[in-house]
Amino acid sequence: MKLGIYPGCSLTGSARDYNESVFAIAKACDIQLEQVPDWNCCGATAAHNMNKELSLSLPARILAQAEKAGLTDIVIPCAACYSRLMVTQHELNNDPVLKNRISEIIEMDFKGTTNILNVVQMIDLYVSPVLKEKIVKNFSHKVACYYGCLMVRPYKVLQYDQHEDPQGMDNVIRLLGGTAIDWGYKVECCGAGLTMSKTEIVGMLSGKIVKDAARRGAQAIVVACPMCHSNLDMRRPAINEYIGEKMDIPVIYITQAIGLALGIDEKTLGLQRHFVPVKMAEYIPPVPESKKQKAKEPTNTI
Amino acid sequence: MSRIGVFVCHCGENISATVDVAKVAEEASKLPGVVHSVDYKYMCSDPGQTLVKEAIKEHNLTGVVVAACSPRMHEPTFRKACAQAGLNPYLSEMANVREHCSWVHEKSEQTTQKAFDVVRTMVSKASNNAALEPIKVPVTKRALVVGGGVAGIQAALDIANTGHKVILVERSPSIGGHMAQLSETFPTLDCSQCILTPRMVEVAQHPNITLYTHSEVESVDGFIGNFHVKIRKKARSLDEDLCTGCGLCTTKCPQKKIPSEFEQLLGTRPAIYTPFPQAVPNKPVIDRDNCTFYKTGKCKICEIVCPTKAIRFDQEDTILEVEIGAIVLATGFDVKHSDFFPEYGKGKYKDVIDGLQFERLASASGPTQGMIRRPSDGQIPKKIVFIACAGSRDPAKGIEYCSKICCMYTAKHAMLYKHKVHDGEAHVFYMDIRAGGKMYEEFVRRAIVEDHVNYTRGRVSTIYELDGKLIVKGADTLLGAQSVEIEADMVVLATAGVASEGSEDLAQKMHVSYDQHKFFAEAHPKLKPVETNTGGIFLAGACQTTRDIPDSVAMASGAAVKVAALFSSDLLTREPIVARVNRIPGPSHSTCVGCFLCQPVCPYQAIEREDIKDRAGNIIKSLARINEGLCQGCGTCVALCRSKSIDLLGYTDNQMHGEVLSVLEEAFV
Amino acid sequence: MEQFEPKLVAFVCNWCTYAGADLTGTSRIKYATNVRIIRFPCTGRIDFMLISKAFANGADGVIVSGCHPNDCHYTSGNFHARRRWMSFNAMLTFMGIDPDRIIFSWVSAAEGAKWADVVNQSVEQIRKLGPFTEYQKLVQSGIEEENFNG
Amino acid sequence: MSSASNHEIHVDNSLSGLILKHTEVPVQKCYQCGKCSAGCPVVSEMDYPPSLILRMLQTGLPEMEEKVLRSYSIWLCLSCEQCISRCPMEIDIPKMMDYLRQVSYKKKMVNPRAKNIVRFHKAFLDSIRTTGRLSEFGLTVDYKLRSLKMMQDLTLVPSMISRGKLGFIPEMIKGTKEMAKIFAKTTGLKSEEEK
Amino acid sequence: MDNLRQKAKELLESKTVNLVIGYENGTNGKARAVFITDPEKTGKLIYDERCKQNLAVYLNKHEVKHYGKIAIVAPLMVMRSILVLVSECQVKKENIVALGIGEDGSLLDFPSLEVVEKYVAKIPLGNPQSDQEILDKLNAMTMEQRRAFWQNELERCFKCYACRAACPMCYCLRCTVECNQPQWISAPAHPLGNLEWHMLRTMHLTGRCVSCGDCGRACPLNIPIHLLTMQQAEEAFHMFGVRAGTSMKAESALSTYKPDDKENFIL
Repeated sequence: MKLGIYPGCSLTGSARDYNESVFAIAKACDIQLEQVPDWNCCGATAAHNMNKELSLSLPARILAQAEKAGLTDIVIPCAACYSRLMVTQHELNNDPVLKNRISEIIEMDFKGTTNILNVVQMIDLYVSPVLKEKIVKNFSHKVACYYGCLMVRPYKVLQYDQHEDPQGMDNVIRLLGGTAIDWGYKVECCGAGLTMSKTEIVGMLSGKIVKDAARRGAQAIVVACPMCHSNLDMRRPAINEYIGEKMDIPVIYITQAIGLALGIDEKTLGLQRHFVPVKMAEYIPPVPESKKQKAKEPTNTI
Repeated sequence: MSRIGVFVCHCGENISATVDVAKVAEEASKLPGVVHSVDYKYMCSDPGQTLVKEAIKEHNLTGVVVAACSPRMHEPTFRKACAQAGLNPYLSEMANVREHCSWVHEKSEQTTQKAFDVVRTMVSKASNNAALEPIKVPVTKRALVVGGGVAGIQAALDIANTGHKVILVERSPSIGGHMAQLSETFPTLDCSQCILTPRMVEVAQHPNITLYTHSEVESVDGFIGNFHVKIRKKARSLDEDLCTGCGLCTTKCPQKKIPSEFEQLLGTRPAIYTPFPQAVPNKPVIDRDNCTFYKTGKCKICEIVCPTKAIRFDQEDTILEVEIGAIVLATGFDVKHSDFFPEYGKGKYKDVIDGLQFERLASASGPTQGMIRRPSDGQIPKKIVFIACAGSRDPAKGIEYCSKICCMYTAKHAMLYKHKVHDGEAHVFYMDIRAGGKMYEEFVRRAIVEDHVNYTRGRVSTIYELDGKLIVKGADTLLGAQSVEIEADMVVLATAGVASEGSEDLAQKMHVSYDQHKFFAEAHPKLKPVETNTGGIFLAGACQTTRDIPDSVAMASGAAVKVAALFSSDLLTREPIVARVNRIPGPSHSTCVGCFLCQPVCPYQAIEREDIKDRAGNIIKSLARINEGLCQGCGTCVALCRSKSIDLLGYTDNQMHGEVLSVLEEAFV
Repeated sequence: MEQFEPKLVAFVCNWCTYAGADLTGTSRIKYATNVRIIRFPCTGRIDFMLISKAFANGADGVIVSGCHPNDCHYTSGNFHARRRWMSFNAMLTFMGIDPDRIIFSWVSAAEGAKWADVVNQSVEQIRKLGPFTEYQKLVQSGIEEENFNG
Repeated sequence: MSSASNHEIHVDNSLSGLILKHTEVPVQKCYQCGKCSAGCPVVSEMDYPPSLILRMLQTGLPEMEEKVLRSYSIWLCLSCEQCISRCPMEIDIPKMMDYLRQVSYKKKMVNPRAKNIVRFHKAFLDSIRTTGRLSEFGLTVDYKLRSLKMMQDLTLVPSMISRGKLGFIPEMIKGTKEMAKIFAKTTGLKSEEEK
Repeated sequence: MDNLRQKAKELLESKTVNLVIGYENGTNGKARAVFITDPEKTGKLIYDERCKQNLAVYLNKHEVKHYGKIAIVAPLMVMRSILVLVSECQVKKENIVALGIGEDGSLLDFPSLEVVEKYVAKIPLGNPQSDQEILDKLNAMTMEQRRAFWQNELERCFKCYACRAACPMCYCLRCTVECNQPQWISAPAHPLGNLEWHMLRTMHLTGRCVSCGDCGRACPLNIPIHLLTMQQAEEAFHMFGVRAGTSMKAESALSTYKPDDKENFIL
């Protein structure tokens, strides 16, 4: 199984751990990941805040590079990059004039035929089917899956999962033998691109997320976006300042959770790179009352 | 060559005073095709008509032109006379020389000339006439009312009280509809069931009403006065004649935990059940999907306990075929449920309920005996948030319209809650308060001022659950869109009213048009609010758009009068003036090219698509076909058709073209 | 010199204008004799070609009249007709054929007096315009050619 | 009814007209339900909540439009798209905000409190303009220099380095010339060497 | 041009379509229509300012229809013609791939006709400028001058019906001129019959004409009859706010109405 991958800038820097875990589980599941040749930055928030054509040209070049390399399916672990590339492909496929204009800017032929996957879609398609046989150790933890904005919105373009109450990662966690809680901040924003310029706002937004997850007894927050990770993990001091107490709930990538269940060592998964140490006790969910009674009841009632 | 007779009337002196009738008759006799031409004092009198009849026989006429008054006056008279003499009535024409000539002009040469021109034109038309058979149909004086809510009940009773037979079909096991589910009604706060149940009983006991509950309309054929309707009477699994409605079976049924539809899933019922204690008819039905016997082949407890041995497990659906003269559609509406709203939990929070569920909680006969208790844990909520416009006025969710009834029932709900839970807090999020109606605005004010319901103008963005509370995030747009966050114990969504499930199917069965939201379309928004564009089918209540009880009842009575008017005569005669698409031999089959631009032009949905297939069943051509039962003969499609493939009987292209040519011919011949 | 008496044909719908003209009669309101009425079920039935046929056959003017908007017996025939007339009028104007030769009106079954006014005004208007010779000449030249050819 | 053509919608020279023309976002459709403001994560920091911005634009008054362009709100919008996912009228507020930022920047009306956000965006774009990829270290330093917020985040740097999360040497892609061209064509900005 | 040939080739090779309709170099330096089924022959395709014929006229032909899925080189007028033909059930939308040609001559990639609708909605529509200038001149004339102009022009018509054959929208099996019960149009070519024929054609194309001008180009006597339908296209837009060939819905100007259509001449 061969898939293209567009890592995006942060996976080579602050989200090196994410990158490592994506490649680690891919390897474990016999998925060959081939980087889009000579990829560039997608432009992120800065580009579409400042210049529309630029914000379409940068992703278009990446997709054109993928097309040129014959990569029909590419996985994009970074949710922000995923969103930018999906939006670009959608907009250009719906406006051939703009498509030509952008092709001319990037001086490359852009077809708009690439099948773009986010990391959970990749897991659903190629990892989950083989998980059962490969799990070494159940991921017996109670976690809050956090999707943020860019994996689920804009829904009209992405058409991925239920946008108000997504279940993609929750299902993966259940498959790993873990418990995924229902909570209030699944799709709220962490502060995203304001991480540098308005750190105090990020502290507030991410603080609300961390607080709600911790309050409901989650042992970790599971994410699939490097920006969410850095805001929830690296910005912990700002978060603690907002909440007024020290929060020690770790933030892990969904790929790291899978890696742990597959028995991949923590270092290969990049867990040591986190700012908040990843320590989770084992969690065995209580058997619900109704099931207990059922178990006692004789089966032949009639 | 046609043999036409011309009969010029003096109308006493009404025509002859200004028109030289003798000259007209004389000149007419010289027209090509005219074999007989006379004038007479009163053509419409008995001797006058006899003149026409005798001439038809004597001269073997193939057409008659009577030059007299307006055809709107005496066309039927002379058509009848022709028919009595054995001439097809549609071969007669009237030349209007009174209203359009003698009465509006002075006596002069020109007036006589004009009268003659008119005669000549009608002679031309008559020579192009074809024999047509009037569509004459007896009216079956039996009405079908579909839907047994308050509108259907009212319509059925009103029609029955005029002395005509009514069949009332209801798909659920009891009549009563949504009104039976309501606790109290605005703005009077009188008990809904107390005013409705007497009407329900009246329906059951009325000698002119046949009630089929647990039944659905299977198919409808025919047209006004003559519908042929098949009704599927779903198996109740018991002999209704033997069942006394004692209810013993329902108390002994081992299945007790089936969510009750009537209680909006807040209460439970057994597998053999009547939806509610006052149900009409008060005879249970077995829900086969949930009955132990049907699932496992064992149980039959109901059969064992039934004192009259009425249970019939092997009963099958029966199809009743009935002849019907007029139909009243009263299929009502549904409300969206909380699972329609992803931002409000998509149904995963038990304590986020819809308005109808709140009605059941507030109802004295409901699952909580009228105590407001929240579904999750049965606690009395101390703080309730009511959200108006949940789904309504929300194009993103496909519902642009205002559901009209929610403002009022939300005020009612908040008020009922405050009356029942004195220390409770009621918050209403609204966008506008639409309280047009007698005592309506006063009612809302009372909720705000006297009962201290907190109204906040703004829409709620999201709801999530935390520690048993529902966190409601809204904004107060009157305070500059400031955020408002309320920790509520329960949330009631005033969800949008939508067309009843299956409306589209039913509309298609009936050939009734419907709007984009599947509500049935009225024939005219102002002047024909209870008619549909299909003759003989009328509308009552919320199936046309969401409406409250007083409006529904008023509309039902209106529809009943329309039915009674239709039933006031024995015979319905329809002019055979209908459009037709031409047919020619293959491979073309018709000059119609199937562009279907005529379809949106037809006000009666009478233009259908006909697929011509080869022997292997492949479509080789699609062309337009006019449903003559629906066509009313306006001819708008005829003038639109570019290839002249449609023609209108009685006003054919040939006839109209001939008239234009003839009307401009040179003066007297 | 003798006054020019124009020939007018009126295409009217059965339900409004024809009935309105009946009312003119029962009210004994007098109007010019120059007009001949042709009855259609609805203005929607009126083919624009019938108007051109009327001119080709010697009409100096044509009146087209039906129910007021929203009053159509068939709900929408007059709305469709209106669009056709608007288009037809625009085309005639562009082709240099005086659209004033056609008078369009809404006359309801209750407007007997209005019908008389419409007719009188139309006759006056056409009388001023004179005989429709430019159109009738086309016919003549056509006939001549036809004769010549045949 | 509503055909796909936008010929019917009247576009005037007001800011809302320009928004419609350039982004197809119909400001006039807003009926002030406030659902966007109710769900906006940064509303508490904004000077005008999103629904109020829409109302101000609806008035078409020059003084209101200027207030919008000078507002802090337009720069705070995170493009998290929560508003559009819930808006009953499907008004794409983030897209509108993008446009308003561009106008505000061009007209030199950027809110003083938002200067750092603009600096960050510019530093970000400069980073990819020259190297093709984002150098987080370079970005941090560049941004610190531009914003003079030298002390902020300084504490983070050593720990990021120790965790291997900050590379000193910016990664260069092969197509740097292409990148320069893309920037030149879209923004008119010239790359360093071309200068 | 390379893009166009490449795309056409891909479509034929992948059997996405069975036929490509486009332009090729004809004799005397003119462009003409070409029908390609062999992917290797897509090199013949050209597109330049000589390519003026409205190729959509072939879409409704029996000989073309039996190919099933067809790709067609589609400058604006062809795109609009396709939309009209789809809205009038003459071609199936799933059978057409539009090889769009932008205003600058570049290939536009349309994944579906829905995107063509969006494209058409965005760009300014109207008559070609040169034709509109003539129309403006004619409209500035007096009624009498216009009558003389048209009488002069139409007198020359000898009813060869080349205009009808060139128009993609004139697809009726039996044209009204061929109707003799009643004889709506005087058959011989004389001033009245000619006027009636052109009035008929103009009215039947009102709200359906996409201003391609092919009828005028087809006329062997160079009678500018395309001005008649172009004028009506402009009028229909001003009066009813709709342009032909902008939607696949059956919404042509004369088969729909608005209760508040505004005219100024009905008494």
